[in-house]
Amino acid sequence: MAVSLPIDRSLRRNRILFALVVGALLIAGCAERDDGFGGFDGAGGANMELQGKIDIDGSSTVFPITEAAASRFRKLFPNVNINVGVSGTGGGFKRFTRGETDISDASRPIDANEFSAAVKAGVRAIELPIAYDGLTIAVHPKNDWVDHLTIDEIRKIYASGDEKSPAPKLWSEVRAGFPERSIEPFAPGTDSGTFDYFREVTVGSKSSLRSDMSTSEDDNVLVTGVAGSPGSIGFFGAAYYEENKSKIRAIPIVNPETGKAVLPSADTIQSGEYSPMSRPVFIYINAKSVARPEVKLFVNYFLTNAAEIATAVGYQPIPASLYQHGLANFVGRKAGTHYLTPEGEKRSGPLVEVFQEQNLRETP
Amino acid sequence: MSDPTTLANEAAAIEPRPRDGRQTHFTHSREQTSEPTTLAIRVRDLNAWYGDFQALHAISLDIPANRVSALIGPSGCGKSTLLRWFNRMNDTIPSAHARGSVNLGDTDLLSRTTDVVDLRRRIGIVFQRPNPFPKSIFDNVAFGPRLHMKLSRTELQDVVEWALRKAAVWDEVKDRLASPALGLSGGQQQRLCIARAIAVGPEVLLMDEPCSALDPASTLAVEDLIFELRRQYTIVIVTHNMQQAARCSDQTAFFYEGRLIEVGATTTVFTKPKQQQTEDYVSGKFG
Amino acid sequence: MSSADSLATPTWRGDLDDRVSKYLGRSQRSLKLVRGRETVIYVILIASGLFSLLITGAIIYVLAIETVSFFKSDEVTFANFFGSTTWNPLLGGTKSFGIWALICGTMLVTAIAMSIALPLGLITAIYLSEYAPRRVRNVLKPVLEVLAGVPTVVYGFFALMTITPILQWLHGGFSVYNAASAGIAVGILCLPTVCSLAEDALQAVPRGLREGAYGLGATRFDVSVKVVVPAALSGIISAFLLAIARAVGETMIVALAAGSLAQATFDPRQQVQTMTGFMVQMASGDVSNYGTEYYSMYAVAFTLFIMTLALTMVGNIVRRRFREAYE
Amino acid sequence: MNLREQTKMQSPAEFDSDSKGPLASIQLLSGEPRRKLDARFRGLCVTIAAVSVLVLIGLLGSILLQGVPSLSLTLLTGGPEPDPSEAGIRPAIFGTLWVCSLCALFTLPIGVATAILLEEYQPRNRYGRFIYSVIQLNISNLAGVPSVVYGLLGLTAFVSMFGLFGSRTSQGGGLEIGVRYYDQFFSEGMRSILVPVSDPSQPVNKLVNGMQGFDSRGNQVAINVIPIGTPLPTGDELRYTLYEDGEAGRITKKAWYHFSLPLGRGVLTGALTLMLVILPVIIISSQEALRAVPSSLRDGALGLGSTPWQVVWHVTLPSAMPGILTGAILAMSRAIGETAPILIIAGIVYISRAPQNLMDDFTVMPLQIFNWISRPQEEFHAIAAAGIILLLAILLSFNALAVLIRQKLHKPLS
Repeated sequence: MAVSLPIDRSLRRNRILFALVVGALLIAGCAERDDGFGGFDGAGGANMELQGKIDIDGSSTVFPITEAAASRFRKLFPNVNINVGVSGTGGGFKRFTRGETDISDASRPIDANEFSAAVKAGVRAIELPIAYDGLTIAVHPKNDWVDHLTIDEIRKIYASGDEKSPAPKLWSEVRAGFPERSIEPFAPGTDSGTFDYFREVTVGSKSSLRSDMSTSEDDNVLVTGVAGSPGSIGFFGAAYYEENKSKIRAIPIVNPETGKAVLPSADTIQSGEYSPMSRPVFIYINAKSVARPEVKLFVNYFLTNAAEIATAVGYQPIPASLYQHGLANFVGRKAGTHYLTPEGEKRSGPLVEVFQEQNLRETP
Repeated sequence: MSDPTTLANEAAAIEPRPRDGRQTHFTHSREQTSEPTTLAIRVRDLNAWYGDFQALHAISLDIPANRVSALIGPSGCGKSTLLRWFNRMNDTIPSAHARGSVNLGDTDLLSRTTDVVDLRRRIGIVFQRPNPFPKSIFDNVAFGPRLHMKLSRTELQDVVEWALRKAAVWDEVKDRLASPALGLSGGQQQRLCIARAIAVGPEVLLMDEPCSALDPASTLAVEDLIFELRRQYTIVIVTHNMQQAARCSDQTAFFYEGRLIEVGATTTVFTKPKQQQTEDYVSGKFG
Repeated sequence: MSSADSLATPTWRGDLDDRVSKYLGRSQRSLKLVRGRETVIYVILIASGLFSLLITGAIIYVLAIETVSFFKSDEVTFANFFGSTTWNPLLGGTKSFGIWALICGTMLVTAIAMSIALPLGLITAIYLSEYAPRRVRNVLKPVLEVLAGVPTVVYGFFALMTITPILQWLHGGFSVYNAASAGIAVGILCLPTVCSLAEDALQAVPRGLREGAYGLGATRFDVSVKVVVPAALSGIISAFLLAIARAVGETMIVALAAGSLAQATFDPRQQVQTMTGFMVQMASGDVSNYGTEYYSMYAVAFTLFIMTLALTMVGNIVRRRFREAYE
Repeated sequence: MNLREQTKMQSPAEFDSDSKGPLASIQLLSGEPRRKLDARFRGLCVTIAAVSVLVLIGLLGSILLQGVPSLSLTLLTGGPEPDPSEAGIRPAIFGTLWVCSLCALFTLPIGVATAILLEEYQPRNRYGRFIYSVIQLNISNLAGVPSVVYGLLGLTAFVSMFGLFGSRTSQGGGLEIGVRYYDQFFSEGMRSILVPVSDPSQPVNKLVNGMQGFDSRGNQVAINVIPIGTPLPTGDELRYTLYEDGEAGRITKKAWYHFSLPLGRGVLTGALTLMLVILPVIIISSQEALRAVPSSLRDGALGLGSTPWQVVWHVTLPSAMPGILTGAILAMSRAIGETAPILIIAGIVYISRAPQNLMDDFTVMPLQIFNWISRPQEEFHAIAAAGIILLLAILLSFNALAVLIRQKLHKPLS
């Protein structure tokens, strides 16, 4: 199904509208200097007209992007009130599928249960990828023995062992040559998409991760934890690594296909070299809320600036064509997910391949 | 009446006053009213307890109207208990209970259905220690009238002034009615409390050792006041001080260990007691 | 008094008497009205008195209902809950709900806190009550009051930002989240509680006892330690119990500084998770509202509630007995 | 007595051989060791007292050291922005203000009433006495319940109201008071045009040419609808011009007293939850204040024929007021610093605006500080420390106020 004309037009018009907004703000004064009408406030160049409230909740991984977007958007439209909660991807979907929030931050795609809950409650969700997040495996800077890790070694460290091969307590059990220091693993809470994604790429969704590790929904806590002791290792979103480069050290991960050890960076994440440890993050929007001008403008703003915002807070932008595609879906109110087959099976793969028109399983 | 405290005065307060003077005074007063003594409070077979402890045993006593009745006896003899049953102040003590009858006119004072609030308006009480409220002098006296009556501001002022004059404290406080009552001296405070009690127009005035916390000069002033007030009120006074009982009461009842030992005209009880215990007590052999 | 001037004349008496007797003879205010109002007020007062019972009832109801749903789950057994030391509701193939891991963490932090708060608090109380000159009291009392009034989140910050680095500097083995740091902060938090309750108890000892001992030539130390403290012992014990209850229920400090790994360890350098810490983790994670792990929060809360209730109840009963003995 | 036993044990032989009597030969123990012990103990006491002063100095000092550089006007005026240099605590200050004043409004009457019941109204019989002692014990036990448990109670009882009223969405629904609905159109001239909605259940208004609405000033305006593809007008007309596919969204304007069920995570829930936390504190301190009023005052008023309530209202309560107020202020300062229950009911959120009504989302100062502390960036820790300074300043001024009231209003009562 090709992109239909009305959407195209509408899309263009939306962008025109946006250019107008931004233009007005940039050259505040020239464009519609107020005539005492109470429209634009001269001081901040902000539009005081638009009102309303947007409720957002969800993943702590996506939170920095959403927070930055909300913060910037509010500078343009101060009378739009945006509340962003941090309840984890699962917690966010819980509220979203009950219709309590307008937008849900997610560091993984919606799963079958959540999707059917949304369908049941009559919530139509528009799925929009907004950035790449490279999962960073990080250790304490004083840890000088780990130069790279393979997926197998990571699995060894994090998998819940059985009686035959219990989960290692010491680094020396991971690879010969590592010192006899105890391992202190840190991981995001089970509610987070980061956790699910990591589990999937390391031990697979059927197995489980070891239980004797410190978990927190708040990635900041993990960073603080890893930065606190030389024997620790943790994984979390690349953004948190970017912000704390001085305190922790990222470890190159061996790409199973090329055999090369790759550090997470803008290039390696976007090119797919840093595989399999990079993944897209999403926002889901309640289609019912889109009719509200404040939500429409916010999402519009978010998508048109996502690349820049994501970069600013330490994430990698997705290809421009995918932003376009997302915007088209948004403007066309195309609700549904690309990550579930019509049979309800999970679909996975690189973002460019999954996020295709033909893959959309629409909400009835 | 608030003469400067002189040695002479103090001496007078300590020494029993000449019996004759009192006597003539009494006689004079009786002649003035010149009506037969009527009964104010009638106590019959009253037993009272605090928890399991029996404080009063089968008390029967008549309190005459417009007279001063003194209740005397050693500590713990039950005289204060009896007084506090007259206006049901004992209701505030959870363990206190009583059996028997106490009547004020037609009203049964011990009945459950008796309105204690109304009762306490009719039977005022003055306590051992002066207990003015932490308010102004005016507000202290106006407290009762404000609760019970609808009075205009000027009417209220009249009542306050009247009560303060009655309590013989007006001249000392008239210039500072708005100042805190706690600034007054002990004797003034006690007279203020009496004024406060009078201001609601009670029929009976109970006084529980009203002078025991006062210096001799103030005691004298309060005693004079009691004597003055008996024209309008039935007064029941509990006292430790036998001279005080002798000086200002018409009738005296002697209590010992919760029992009423003897009751009679004050002169009789003090000069020709019928019971040995009474004689021992009034002559200072014990107590 | 506006009428004061006109009353200067000698004729006032008759006038005023007449007027006032007229006022006093007037009908009184309606007693019925007063009675009615009195009843209404009494009912309101009783209602607010019963409100506190309602709160307790509501706490028990809420916790019990959810705890029952927790134990109904297939993943949970009583034996596992009360018999295991593996607390692992979120991760792993088999979830394990062994409350002892959390209780152990709680006890470790509490023990560290109490080893600071109890002796220091008691000695400070003895000092304040028996030794301190007025000038010192005037400094020490407000200091303790301020310490007691500092929000717990501030203590958490202090533990994480100041105590932990100092501990790590002293000894390399401390991990960034550790029981000792949280315990020390909780101890500082509880010190004023112990101190003021214990001082109350010491003050309640009659002067006569002290004077008697001094009269026998005892030193201040003899009087305080051999006479006053034994006499106030039950009051002091109740102060200790109440402080322990407070430490057990302390939340923000442990959430910030103790870590999030539930393990049964008695090594204060390790990180531990307390019962309250787990509840904060669950609440800020907003785990889906229907899973067993969500109900486990209520089961933990119920355990915590029972523990603190037992401690405070015993503490309060002892305290009341003690006060009655001297009042 | 102890002394003598010791002596006895030391010299039993001497004791027996003496003929003059048992005491004559006893050598008294030197008082020196006891005096030394006393001196040492005093030294220990002074040291420990000094330590507690040092701890306070250390606590305040370390926070000042970390926080003072970040104290700025931005902290007071800004919201919780992602950029540390713009971050501020204003929404949290207002959140605290709302929650705590509401909390005081609920707690004071109930707390003082309970204290009055327990102190001023004697139980009439054994049954009543039993109930009283249960209430009394219950209150002192409630004071020991961890605040995090009250948070859970608040979560179930207030936020979701046991699920009795469904769930609350941002667009309302169910029982609501103090809310007006509008359909908001956003014109091509970037103006908001509000069309009032009388029945919130009806669908959002469709765009019709000439439809009447209100601009942001409250002036009635007619909406100018133009077909798609038509060039936009210029000048004033642009303000009310929309293309024919323009949409409206339902928004609400809420009065400050806006109320809806279930209560959700709003200000009212926060206040009610904190009420649970500090109610026992206020009851206990009010009881102590009432107990300190000499009973002679009550007797005096009773003796004049006051009803129990008149005694309370005219005599006891005014006399106990300074004590009650002091206790209330200290309880409020506890409420201001309370974090755990608020964390349980509201969670951590980015909230950029002060609460506007009883149901509005909120955050409070200690929660915002907690949020900052749990971030890894040093800058946020510094801001957290600055926030703590602000919070402590507020609390200390509360304490000072309490001390002031205690001193100024505390007159001798008898």
